[in-house]
Amino acid sequence: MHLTKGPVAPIAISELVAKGGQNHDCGAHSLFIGQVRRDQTDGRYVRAIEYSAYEEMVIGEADKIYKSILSEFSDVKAIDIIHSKGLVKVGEVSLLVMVSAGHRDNASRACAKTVELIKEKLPIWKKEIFEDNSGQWKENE
Amino acid sequence: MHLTKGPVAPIAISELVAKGGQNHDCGAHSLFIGQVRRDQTDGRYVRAIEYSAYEEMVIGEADKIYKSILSEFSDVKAIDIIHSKGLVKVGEVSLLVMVSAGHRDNASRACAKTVELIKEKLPIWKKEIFEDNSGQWKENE
Amino acid sequence: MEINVLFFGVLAEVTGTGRKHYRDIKSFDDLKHRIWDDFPDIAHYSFRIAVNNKIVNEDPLLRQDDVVAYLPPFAGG
Amino acid sequence: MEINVLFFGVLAEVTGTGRKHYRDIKSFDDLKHRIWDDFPDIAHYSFRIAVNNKIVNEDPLLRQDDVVAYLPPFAGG
Repeated sequence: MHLTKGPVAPIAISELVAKGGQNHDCGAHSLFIGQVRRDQTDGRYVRAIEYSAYEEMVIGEADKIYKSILSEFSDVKAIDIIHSKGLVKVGEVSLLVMVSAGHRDNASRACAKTVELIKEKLPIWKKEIFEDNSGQWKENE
Repeated sequence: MHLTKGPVAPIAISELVAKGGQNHDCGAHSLFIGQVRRDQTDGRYVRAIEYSAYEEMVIGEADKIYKSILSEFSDVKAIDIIHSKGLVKVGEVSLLVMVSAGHRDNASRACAKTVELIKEKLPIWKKEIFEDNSGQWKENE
Repeated sequence: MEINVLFFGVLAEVTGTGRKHYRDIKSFDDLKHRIWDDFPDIAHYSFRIAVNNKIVNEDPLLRQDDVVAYLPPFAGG
Repeated sequence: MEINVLFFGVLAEVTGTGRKHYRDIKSFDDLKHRIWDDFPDIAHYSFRIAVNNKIVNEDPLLRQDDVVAYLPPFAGG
């Protein structure tokens, strides 16, 4: 688990995949990439999201997520999570999850589950910043 | 749909994600990356897979997959498929699927479905090449 | 009529050629028998047939210059 | 005892400070009332409490130098 300042760079994704290629037992990587959407609220358009995190607790909770996924999916070989802190603009990436497994079905299901757990368990908060610089705190559904 | 000679380069993944960032209605990209596993058969280890394809038909069938996914998941904004032809070595990527959607659930489910349809519908064949240069044709289960 | 036949995957190997051009074909049944005569080993393999890039489930009506493809079980991904 | 209190998300904004150090705390209940006195607006928000990075569901027994965190609903991803 890594909290990165600002957006996750697209190149980080290639680097993770290249790293994953070194594990020759892996046949599948499933990636989830969350990016900031230009949502609209009352006629105001989002221009960025400001993320904040309880960093120490994020690391501990991410460890629990790793353990839970690895024990549920024995075919999973590796899990990587990169989440932004600070400002991430529309179209930029705020979350990268990569799950590597022997086979595709396990990779896909474990990745989707990891994303759910991230939303549920990680103490991270976001505030939408609109084009007029007003802001609004958001909760996950 | 693109058939690329040899492995899919990790950098192609970053490029796709960077391109996806230009669509500001997208909040989620789900990627599936298939790589060649060092499987073992009767004590022989795979060193590469040789892919061949009926290219003209692949393009037509991929179009049908796109249409089917876009009509099933209205939230999906874009689908990209890159598949290798020719030799792909252990640890290298032979398949890249990226599905971009407004929301994560649609992205993940549509991506998994696209991968299933690729395996079922695209006229592509693979032959495992072992370290002793013997070979074995494989079928998808 | 003239028909182009394509062989893929293991069948390209078994037939020793990826493609073969047939002349004076009267029907799909006629074509099948000509292919069996040329490549008796293909009887040991399972495959589907596509005509002009479309899988056919019954014996098709062939037309001049149709492309008939012998497709072993797919194995993409 | 001395307790460090952290406020996150909207509560960091509402309290105007991300953290506050309290002295002479007798119990969690005592701490809660001190915090309410200092930041009455937090009553309008929902939150959970973590002590030393662990969510607590009941009022915890606090110890010297514990870190108490006020956590609004999570919104990662």
